[in-house]
Amino acid sequence: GCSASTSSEDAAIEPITISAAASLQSAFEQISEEFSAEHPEVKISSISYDGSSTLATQILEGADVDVFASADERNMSEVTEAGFGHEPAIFASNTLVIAVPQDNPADIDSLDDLAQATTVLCAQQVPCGSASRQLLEDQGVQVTPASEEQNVTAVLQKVAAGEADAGLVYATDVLNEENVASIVPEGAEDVVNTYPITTLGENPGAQAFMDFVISERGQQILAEHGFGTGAEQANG
Amino acid sequence: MTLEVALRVPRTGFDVDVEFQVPAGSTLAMMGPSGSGKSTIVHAIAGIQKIAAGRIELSGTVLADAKQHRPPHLREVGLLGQDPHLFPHQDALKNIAFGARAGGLDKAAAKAAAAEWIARLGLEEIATHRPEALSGGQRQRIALARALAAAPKILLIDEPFASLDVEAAMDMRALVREELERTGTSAIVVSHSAADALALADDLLVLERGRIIAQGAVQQVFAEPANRFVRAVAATLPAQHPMSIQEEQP
Amino acid sequence: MTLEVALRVPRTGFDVDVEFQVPAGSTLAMMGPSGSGKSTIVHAIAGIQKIAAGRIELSGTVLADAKQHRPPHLREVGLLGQDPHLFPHQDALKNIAFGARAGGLDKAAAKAAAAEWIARLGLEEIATHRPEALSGGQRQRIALARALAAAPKILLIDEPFASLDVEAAMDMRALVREELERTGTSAIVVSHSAADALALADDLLVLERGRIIAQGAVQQVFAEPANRFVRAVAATLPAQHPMSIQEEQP
Amino acid sequence: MASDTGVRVPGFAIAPALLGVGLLVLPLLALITRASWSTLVDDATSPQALSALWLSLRTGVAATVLCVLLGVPLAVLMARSPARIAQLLRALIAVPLVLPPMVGGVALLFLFGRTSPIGQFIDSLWGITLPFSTAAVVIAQSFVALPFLVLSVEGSLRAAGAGYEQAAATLGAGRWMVLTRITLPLAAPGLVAGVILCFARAIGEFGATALFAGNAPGITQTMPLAIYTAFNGAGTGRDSAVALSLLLLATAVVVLLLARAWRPGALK
Amino acid sequence: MASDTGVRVPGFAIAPALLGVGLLVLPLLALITRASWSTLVDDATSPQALSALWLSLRTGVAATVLCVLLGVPLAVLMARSPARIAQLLRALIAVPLVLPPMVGGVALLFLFGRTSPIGQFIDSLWGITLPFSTAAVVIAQSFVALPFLVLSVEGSLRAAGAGYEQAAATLGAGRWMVLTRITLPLAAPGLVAGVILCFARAIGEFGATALFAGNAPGITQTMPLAIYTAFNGAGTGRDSAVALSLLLLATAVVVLLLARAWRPGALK
Ligand SMILES: Nc1ncnc2c1ncn2[C@@H]1O[C@H](COP(=O)(O)OP(=O)(O)OP(=O)(O)O)[C@@H](O)[C@H]1O
Ligand SMILES: Nc1ncnc2c1ncn2[C@@H]1O[C@H](COP(=O)(O)OP(=O)(O)OP(=O)(O)O)[C@@H](O)[C@H]1O
Ligand code: MOO
Ligand SMILES: [Mg+2]
Ligand SMILES: [Mg+2]
Repeated sequence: GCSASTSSEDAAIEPITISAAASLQSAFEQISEEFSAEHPEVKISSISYDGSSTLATQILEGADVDVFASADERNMSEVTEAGFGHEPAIFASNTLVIAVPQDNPADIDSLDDLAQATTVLCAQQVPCGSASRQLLEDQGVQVTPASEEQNVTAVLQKVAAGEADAGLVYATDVLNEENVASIVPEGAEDVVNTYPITTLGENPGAQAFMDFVISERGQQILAEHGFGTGAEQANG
Repeated sequence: MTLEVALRVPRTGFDVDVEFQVPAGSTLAMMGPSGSGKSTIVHAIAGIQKIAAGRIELSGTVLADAKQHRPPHLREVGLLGQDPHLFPHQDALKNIAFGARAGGLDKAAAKAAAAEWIARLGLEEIATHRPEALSGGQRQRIALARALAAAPKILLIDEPFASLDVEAAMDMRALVREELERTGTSAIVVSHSAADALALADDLLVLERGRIIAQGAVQQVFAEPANRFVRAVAATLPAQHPMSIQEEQP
Repeated sequence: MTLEVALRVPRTGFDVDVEFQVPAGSTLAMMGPSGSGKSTIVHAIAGIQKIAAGRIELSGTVLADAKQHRPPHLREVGLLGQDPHLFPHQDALKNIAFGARAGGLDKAAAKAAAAEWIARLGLEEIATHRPEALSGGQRQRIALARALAAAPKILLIDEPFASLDVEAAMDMRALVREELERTGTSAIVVSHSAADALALADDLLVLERGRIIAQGAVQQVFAEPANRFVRAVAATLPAQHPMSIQEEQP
Repeated sequence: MASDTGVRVPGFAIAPALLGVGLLVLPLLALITRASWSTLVDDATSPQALSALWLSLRTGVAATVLCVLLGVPLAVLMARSPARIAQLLRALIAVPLVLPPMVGGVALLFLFGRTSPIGQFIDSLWGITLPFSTAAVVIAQSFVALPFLVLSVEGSLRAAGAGYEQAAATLGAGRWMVLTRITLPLAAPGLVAGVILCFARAIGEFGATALFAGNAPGITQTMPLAIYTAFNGAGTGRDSAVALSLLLLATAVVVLLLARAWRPGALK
Repeated sequence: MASDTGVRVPGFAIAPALLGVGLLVLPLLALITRASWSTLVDDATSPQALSALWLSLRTGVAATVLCVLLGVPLAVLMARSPARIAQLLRALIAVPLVLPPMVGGVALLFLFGRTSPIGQFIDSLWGITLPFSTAAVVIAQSFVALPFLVLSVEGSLRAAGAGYEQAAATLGAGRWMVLTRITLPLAAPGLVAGVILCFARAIGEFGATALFAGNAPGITQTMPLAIYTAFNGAGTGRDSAVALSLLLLATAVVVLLLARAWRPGALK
């Protein structure tokens, strides 16, 4: 039951464009595929994946976007506060893991080990960075990162290349990474990053897409890609 | 097309400061020690040297004075500079064709004219050489043809035969003379050679440190040398004088 | 320092193919119509033109043959080319100083030598002019001083007086002669002027389309002209002959 | 002077020159050795890769043409300006180079976005918005590539000097004839260098395009954006990013070698 | 020829030239008008901003020096090579330009990373690892900036031609003297252009640095990295990104104008 809002199925619906945070890429590829199968009347003209901050700036400067899925609430609220978009809904969540090179040369198995090793973190300003600080603080671990990377991808790359002994990234990021092993640290479940989604404008196709993402099937796909489901967060 | 020149151009140590005329259809030879200001004067007339004072007029049109400076390509004055500046990216033929086109011919006519000039110079062999693969004298002759092909109203040639051997210089003098007469073009010939002056010019003007120190009909200036320099030049005239007449039937 | 030359260089239409010697301390004049191969020969000796066959030897050291090509700066041969190629980013003084340094002087000595040369040329006024602000004749004299300042074992000068007036040419001939004698340097002088040959050279070599058509003591070659060209050149000699003796007391 | 015995390169120049080549080429070799050969061909010939490549080529050429049209006149102007003005212009033109491209993209958005006067003007005139269109890609690429063209053409024009232009003018040649037949052919080496730099920079452009034009496949997703997108995807995405990079490299080499054909046959 | 009446620029060149300047300058003006003036000074003078600026200047200068040391010999080599080889070298050298810098950074990691043979060799020799060090920043900047230097110097060397070098050699000047006293001064305009391009590209470099050197404040966080970091943070981060960008721009303009002082007083 996910087509509740697609009321005007006969009328030709404008194709929709979607801006989604880069970390959603693999999940959204599958979601859009199934969505298109289910809603042949809604054509997805493009999905742009980029940093949430970039996408927000583009929307503020006039990008013609129908659906915005952000990786954090700050960028989302910036868009909604500027008068674009409707009430957002939380649709997914993500928690942190310790990423280490496959052979784990520094023998990392808990957050405490990060203090001694060459560790890279996301910069404080980006979502994964602030989450990482939060987690380390919660667990009382002091880490001086060798580098404060711009985004999760950069952290992961440093670990995969063996330059760093460990890094904190999102659980979803390590899923298909063959050169990297992951360790779920203690307290990770308490530091949750939530993903809000909203529609902009009045394109009915956009609402249909958003509905599909929040639907059971949508949540199932997100879970397959390592995300925590968003519904409980939204409710909780 | 009478050219009236009065100009002042400051140079290191002295000013070039002269006043003279070139009557329509006549040729003026200009001599003087190295550094006396000859090139400066022809550059100013051609428009690639500004003048600080004076006025250059061609048949009533002001080409330059202290305030105005008509750009070179609007002056109907052609210059073959002391450095011929053959275009390094064009072969001999194309260099001449450039002159012809700049003088107003269309592409095909310019090409034909260039081929004709090459034939008149007898330089068919090196027609497709770029300047870097030409001998010094060949370069000078191509540049002369390029200047003539542009068909200016006034032709200024600065040491046009300096790199030529005696025979080639004679041929070129004859060629220039023929062209000037055929087209009724006025000219100024800068040269260190008394033979050039005798062969080509009606009048002679002698400079020293920017000033005119002798002026008049060529024969007369040589006959009554105004100073040591003119005497030295006159002394170089070949024994079997006057050359000017011999040269017309080479 | 005897220079032995045998070389072949293919050119459009003909080969330059000559064999001659310049005995130690002597000067050879080279004449010939424009395009006959004079510059080609001096370029080959200086090392900026490869030879297809033959051998160039300086006192037993092979400078070039069909296989080897000793680079110019290791030849002890100095060249003043037909295009003097004064360095455009250096003023007159610095150009000469460059020659002196390249010839082996240290910085201070080169500077002093350059100043001395400027004084000998009487060109103090324009010592700090860059080439673009020099007259044609001034350029040629600076380039000559630069070549002399480099103190080569063999000096090659290609039309070194072509842009000079009669008096300046006389002065420069005297200067070159004095320097060659003082230093015992051998030289080759390429020139279209019979006066140059008489004033400077022991022997004269006349070229036509790459071949030597006359060779011998200067006076003798002129006295028995081998062809029309040599006769024409000889005819340009001034009336009050022989100039060569007059010129030594300018 | 005879030219078949060019002064040879000093021997001591060879070691640093080789080091320089090494610095540029070895990382690429490292990239190639790390490529995942099994999936390389598939990745490089996927419809999305080919559409991105085709878009890159089209926009790269368009941007280069635009840069030549705007940049060559600018370079001529600078080369013939008094030293002081040229100096200022040079600094002004180099400035966009300094800007991280992403900031350049933001600046372009500010300038042409729907909230800006220019954006609104264009909208009212033709009813289009520039950002997020293929035109925006071309503008972003031109913005980052233009300085390279201008500065290297200007350098070359200065080296060629004004003597030949004056000679042409005294023959009666007008300004257009002088420009096209003398000035530009003489500056050909710098023009070639400038066009190469410009084209290469344009098709490598990422940051400004990402912000100003977005990342829509087929419309604004050029190769660098496709590479970035692949790279951000976890796991095998990185392999396909390398594959796409190699495809872009190979294409660039081919284009640059083909460019030989039009190389103006000017000065050696 | 007299030089005080240079052939003037054709009038029709002025419109496109101005358009070109506009394309480069207007976005910057748009950026300035959007700056948040209230926080600008604070943002631009924060200790972190100043430390990033200082690092950028130091690494930018170091990279430029390295590029000159490696690139000038390479340009000389290319300019004096036969056309065919030069052509190939030119394409080879332009290739890194095409690569999105991010991929360049990955390639550098592959080449110099501590798991690579070279990385291990360096480690065993001096016990250092390049990534996360300031040296890595300089290498990344050199990698992206070197092609600009090489290609524009080469263009200018070709335009200057070999006649003056031959004249110097026939006076007895050795190769070093010819290179330093004749060749390079004659190529000065291209050298100036090349150094400007190189320095500007180096201090604007982001992608390769981010991947190869990381983002450690004071060690590898150059201005562009600081700008990105600020930009990636939402909200006021964007304002401070703009503030930092303006700081970088202003600094670049000052450096480029100061560069006048050392400009070799060569050909006009
Ligand atoms: N651009 C310039 N700026 C300043 N002085 C110059 C410039 N060009 C030439 N001069 C000087 O002006 C004087 C006159 O030079 P000009 O070239 O007119 O002499 P010239 O009579 O043609 O000599 P030559 O017979 O040697 O060619 C010379 O002393 C020269 O050094
Ligand atoms: N690089 C070259 N390649 C091919 N041919 C050339 C080259 N340079 C000169 N030539 C040709 O070789 C011939 C001899 O030229 P060279 O310069 O030796 O003549 P020259 O005797 O010095 O003449 P001039 O008195 O005019 O200077 C000329 O026909 C010229 O066109
Ligand atoms: O999807 Mo992001 O760029 O890690 O916020
Ligand atoms: Mg003169
Ligand atoms: Mg010659």
